[in-house]
Amino acid sequence: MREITLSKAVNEAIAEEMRRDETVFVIGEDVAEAGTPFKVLSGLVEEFGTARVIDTPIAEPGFMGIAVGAAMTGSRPIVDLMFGDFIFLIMDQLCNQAAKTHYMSGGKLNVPLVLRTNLGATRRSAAQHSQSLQALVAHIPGLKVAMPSSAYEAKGLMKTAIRDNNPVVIFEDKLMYQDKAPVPEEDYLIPFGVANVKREGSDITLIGTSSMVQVAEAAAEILAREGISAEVIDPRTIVPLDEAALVASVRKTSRAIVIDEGHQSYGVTSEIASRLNEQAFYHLDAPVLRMGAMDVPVPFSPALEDLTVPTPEAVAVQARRLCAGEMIHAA
Amino acid sequence: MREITLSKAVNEAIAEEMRRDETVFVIGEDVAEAGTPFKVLSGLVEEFGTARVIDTPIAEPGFMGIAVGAAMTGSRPIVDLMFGDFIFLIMDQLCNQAAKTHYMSGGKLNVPLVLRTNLGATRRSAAQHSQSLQALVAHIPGLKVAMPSSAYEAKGLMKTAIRDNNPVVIFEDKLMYQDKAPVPEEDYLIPFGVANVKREGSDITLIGTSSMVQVAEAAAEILAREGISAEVIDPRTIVPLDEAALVASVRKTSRAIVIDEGHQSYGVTSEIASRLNEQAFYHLDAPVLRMGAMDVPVPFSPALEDLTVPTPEAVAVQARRLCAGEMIHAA
Amino acid sequence: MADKAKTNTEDYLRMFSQMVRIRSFEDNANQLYLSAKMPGLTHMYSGEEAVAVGICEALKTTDKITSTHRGHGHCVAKGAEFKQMFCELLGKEEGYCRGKGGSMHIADQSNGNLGANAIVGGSMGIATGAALTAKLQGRDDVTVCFFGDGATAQGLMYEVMNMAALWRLPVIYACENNGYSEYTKTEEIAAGSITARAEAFGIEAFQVDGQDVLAVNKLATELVGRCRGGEGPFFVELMTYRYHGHHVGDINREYYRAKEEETLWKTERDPILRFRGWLVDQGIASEQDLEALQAEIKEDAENAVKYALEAKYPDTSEVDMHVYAA
Amino acid sequence: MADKAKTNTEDYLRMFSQMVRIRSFEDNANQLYLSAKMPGLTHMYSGEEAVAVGICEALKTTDKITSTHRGHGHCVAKGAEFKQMFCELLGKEEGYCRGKGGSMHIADQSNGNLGANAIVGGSMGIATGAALTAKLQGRDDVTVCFFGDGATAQGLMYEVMNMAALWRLPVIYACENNGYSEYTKTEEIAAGSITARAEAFGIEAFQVDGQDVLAVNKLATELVGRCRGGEGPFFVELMTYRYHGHHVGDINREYYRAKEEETLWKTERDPILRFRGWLVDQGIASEQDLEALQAEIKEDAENAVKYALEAKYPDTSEVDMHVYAA
Ligand SMILES: Cc1ncc(C[n+]2csc(CCOP(=O)(O)OP(=O)(O)O)c2C)c(N)n1
Ligand SMILES: Cc1ncc(C[n+]2csc(CCOP(=O)(O)OP(=O)(O)O)c2C)c(N)n1
Ligand SMILES: [Mg+2]
Ligand SMILES: [Mg+2]
Repeated sequence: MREITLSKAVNEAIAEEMRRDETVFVIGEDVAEAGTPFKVLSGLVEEFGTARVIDTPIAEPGFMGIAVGAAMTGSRPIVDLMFGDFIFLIMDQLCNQAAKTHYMSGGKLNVPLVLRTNLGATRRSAAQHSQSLQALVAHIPGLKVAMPSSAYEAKGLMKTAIRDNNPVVIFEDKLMYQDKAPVPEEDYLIPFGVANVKREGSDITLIGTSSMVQVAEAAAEILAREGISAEVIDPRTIVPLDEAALVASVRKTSRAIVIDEGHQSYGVTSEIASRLNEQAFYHLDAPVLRMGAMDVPVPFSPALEDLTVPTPEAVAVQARRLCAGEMIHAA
Repeated sequence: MREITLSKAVNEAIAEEMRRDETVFVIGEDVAEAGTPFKVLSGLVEEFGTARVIDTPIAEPGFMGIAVGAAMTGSRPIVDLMFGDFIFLIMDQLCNQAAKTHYMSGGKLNVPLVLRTNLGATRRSAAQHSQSLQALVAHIPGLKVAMPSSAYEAKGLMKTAIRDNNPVVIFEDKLMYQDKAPVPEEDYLIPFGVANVKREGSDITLIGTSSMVQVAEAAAEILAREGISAEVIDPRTIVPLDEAALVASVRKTSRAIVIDEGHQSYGVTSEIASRLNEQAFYHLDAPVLRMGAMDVPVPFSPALEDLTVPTPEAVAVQARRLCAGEMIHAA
Repeated sequence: MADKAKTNTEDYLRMFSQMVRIRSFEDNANQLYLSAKMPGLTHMYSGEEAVAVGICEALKTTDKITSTHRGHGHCVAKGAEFKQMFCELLGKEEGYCRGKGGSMHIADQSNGNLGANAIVGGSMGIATGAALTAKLQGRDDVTVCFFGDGATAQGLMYEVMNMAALWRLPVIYACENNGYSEYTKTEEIAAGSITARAEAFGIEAFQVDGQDVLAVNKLATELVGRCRGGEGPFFVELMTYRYHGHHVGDINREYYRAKEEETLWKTERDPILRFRGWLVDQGIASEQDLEALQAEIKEDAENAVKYALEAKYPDTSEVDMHVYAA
Repeated sequence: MADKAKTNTEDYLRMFSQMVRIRSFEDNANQLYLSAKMPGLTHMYSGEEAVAVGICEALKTTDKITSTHRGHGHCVAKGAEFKQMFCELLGKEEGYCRGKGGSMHIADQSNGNLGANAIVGGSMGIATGAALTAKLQGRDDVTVCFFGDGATAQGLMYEVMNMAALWRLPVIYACENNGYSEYTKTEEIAAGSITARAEAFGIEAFQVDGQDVLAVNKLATELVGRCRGGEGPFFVELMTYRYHGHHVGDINREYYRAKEEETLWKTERDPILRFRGWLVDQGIASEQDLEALQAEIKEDAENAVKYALEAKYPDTSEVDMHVYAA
């Protein structure tokens, strides 16, 4: 199969859906001629024109609100939010308006929109351009949350998101835009709420989201060399969450580590670990461990920034402890 | 000891600190003559004048930003946010600015401000005026989060918050404003990060925050009649979290339920349950259970709204199952 | 009164009866609150009827509006029925939103009402987005965004006005300036000039007497027409007054506004009384006709209230339905 | 050039040398990027020096400024040292923020710089709040809020201007209109008139040639004085130009702006060349003096770079330090 970059995969997904459905449009800052600062949308304006690839002023709450209204009236906007950190600016429109409209209207109004944004530190972009804020969005009922871990997922999840009748937030890892993966030429969708077993194993389950799937896979490689067999699972969407698949794996392996690039406390790893602890309790040989980003604003200095994010080595260290039967936090 | 309402307790705390420190001021909508819609601040403007009890236009991001700048330059603002649901509007100023400034400046700039707001459903106020959004704020490093469960805590935590050199968010339960509790006349502070054992017990630990402390206590009463001894703990602040006290209790009782009025998924209960599972794993007889609000926007209809929030009866049901040794979610 | 825009008897009488319907609706809603039969609080539109009616009578069913916490007037004026509205206010299954929205979220998509909003200023983006859809899809729909003077303090308004102006969207920003936001006078929260703010973005702005339904309707008809012709957006400041407190529970309000002021507006500037006088003066209808019409509407409202009080609540199984659309 | 505000040789030469210091700083920062010695990206202030210097020379050390992603110029102009600045850009412990902030968050509280901000428009509230502290505490500090033309699209600006106007706060909103926000021309993102937007809130607004340091300084001196006298707030739109791309990595930019345009600004309107010419014409300094001054500054900058390159990174133990203040 041909290999394309994650950036190209997103671009293709959007272009295909725009061809298929003329109510789909893109809105955001520098999305047209510039094709976004990450160049993910290059070429779209040439094909679809400025009426459907709409450059906005730097007014995130404003264009998010406009997208909500457009979605309520028969459009399918794809909102481009340049950095995931700017989610803080649009929370009201996203969480009080988009997320609740269908419910508040008793099912009469729909808000079919996609918010595409990104996550990920270690780009030396400091505290306001490096956050991974998926936990905040996942907490709000009415929103779906997708976290593609490769070009393949990026395309399939984006197409599903565009066709979904709800607000969907997609977090792309900005460090992965140039990473290539095999992506079919033909049309395909990845259903929401279906986890993907990236690697089978029997001793421990490593659950990673987005950028952390690679980390989990690299950790599994390290562990394999030591005779530890790690199963790696990518939930692909955290809302809905494929609880059944995750629980089944952990019931099999009896041990798990959940890895996500958001801050650890009150984060994504807490929810997944809680569900595993609840539902696989009697099968667990050790507590489910969580590895999120450190609970610090992301520091600029490379000497500090790299310490804040889980690495394959750090995951392997914890996995080894669990597999060795070491008592974690025993009193 | 005299008993006063939670509303009065907050009012006293602010008045006392404003007398003690003239850099403290209050800013928000209808805080002056109107004393807020909940009348919590009545009387302050008469004592301190409109220069220190400042009515603003309906511009939450704006006055939150102004408070951040004032705090950076020698003031100690208390920001009044009329409903907790409006936190979505000020997330950028709170989370990108206030929370990160001290860290980003390498410790040189401080942002000593208090954001007081509220939480709680069942007031028939519907989806945009009933949310309990503490999980969102707790996820962001740099913020402290206090959740008073009675007039006593409301006063002591507020005074500590005002003297703290960091941004502190206080969630008051809007249904509790008229509830009375004994509150000392003399000056007292409640330190952050120190949980309060509201009731000792040996069979199960019920951890409740804010409004859910009452629910946990009522559940404990029900259970006591059945011979089940429940320990009830109020963490009082969720950041910092008194992990040691919670873990110690659960190691003693071997069972726990965590109760919070925010949505359950990706919520406060997930974090607390995860920490307990990690740190008391070898002492647990059953998985730590979580009881948050349902993962639905808060419905208006009384027939639906009341279903969304944990009740003493519902907590008792789960506690009974745990104590009876029933297998929870066993495959 | 201003020159007429609506030009035949039927139109005049519909405008009159729509205003009376709003007043009757609110009187009953207030009564429901006072007799503790309504869950929660609600914000009365009484006094401002000429605004909603004058504007909505210039719109087609397919045109859209967005509304506010003080939204019953907009909802009625855009064509909603009493029964479904009272059911919604009482949290009943037959309500426009199956009881899930309540007063502050009442929406009626069948008549183009995209919903009330409990976030002040929260619908400004939505209205602008509805106008964007119309423009992109080549429909001639116009969207009217209703909001209060207090909402002009929200930054969102300036963000979306900028885009509406740049993209020439068919949206009319209708600022209902009733002199107060909650317990605060407008002049204490709004610096400079509200219309000048819109003009600074290159948007034509107007101020109009919001108690004169004909003046409002005439201006609205003109602007809606210009919007359909691609000349939008526009901004209108409608000078009006709310008769009740900020919400039904705001009873003692002398500390922020004088009784005399309320009396003045109610007696000298009431939009229904003024229009009624004009209709009689012009020989369009007789006092008796109008009395009868008013009595009929009153009865309709009372019947709807009775119906709603007896209607059933949504089944508990509804609680987690409609979180996600299929 | 405009009439002078600063009136003696020492002042003129300081303004000149501050502009040259900014240019030198940026040339070195750009070099650090091109030679892959700097972590991340950075936004060059070159071309806009007269804005920061003209304004900051009207301020005292105790006055405050807030700055932007394009903030090195403001930082230098408000009194910062090269060494700590380069250390910050390289993430070193001796940086103004111990390496934790970097270019986009550089702050220098010792000189009243409350910090750059990576959220466009993100510091508008902060600046206004600093002015509120001054007013409440009876200090005569003035705060200047620097921001770009692109930031005028953020609603926050209108929210805080409203409050600043209502409360007469000593704050000056300084809009650096360099014709672009990222890859988009200002006219494509700003409807109407930027100064009229401030005026609509009752704020006196001015437009000034941002390439003329004397004009900027004269206006700033007047407005700062009036602010101290209780007449604030004010709004100033400074017409200027950025020489480099949006950030150091934005090299091929013909698709959004023409080479000729860049050349025109660099050759005909360069603030340093213009001021230099004026200084010589007026006999305030000779060509040689100015050459020598420039050479000296260049050397300073290069030495600071060398120092910063060799300086140490913060210890790993710093990573969770300063999350909370004691
Ligand atoms: C964002 C937000 N802030 C505050 C409130 C509380 N609130 C509800 S209505 C209101 C006053 C609104 O005034 P205005 O816009 O003039 O409308 P009016 O009530 O006069 O019709 C306020 C402050 C809210 N609902 N939303
Ligand atoms: C809220 C927000 N939106 C978008 C960005 C991305 N961004 C960084 S600088 C910039 C352009 C800013 O333009 P302007 O305000 O004119 O400043 P200039 O770069 O021209 O100095 C943009 C869009 C951001 N940092 N913050
Ligand atoms: Mg009003
Ligand atoms: Mg610019």
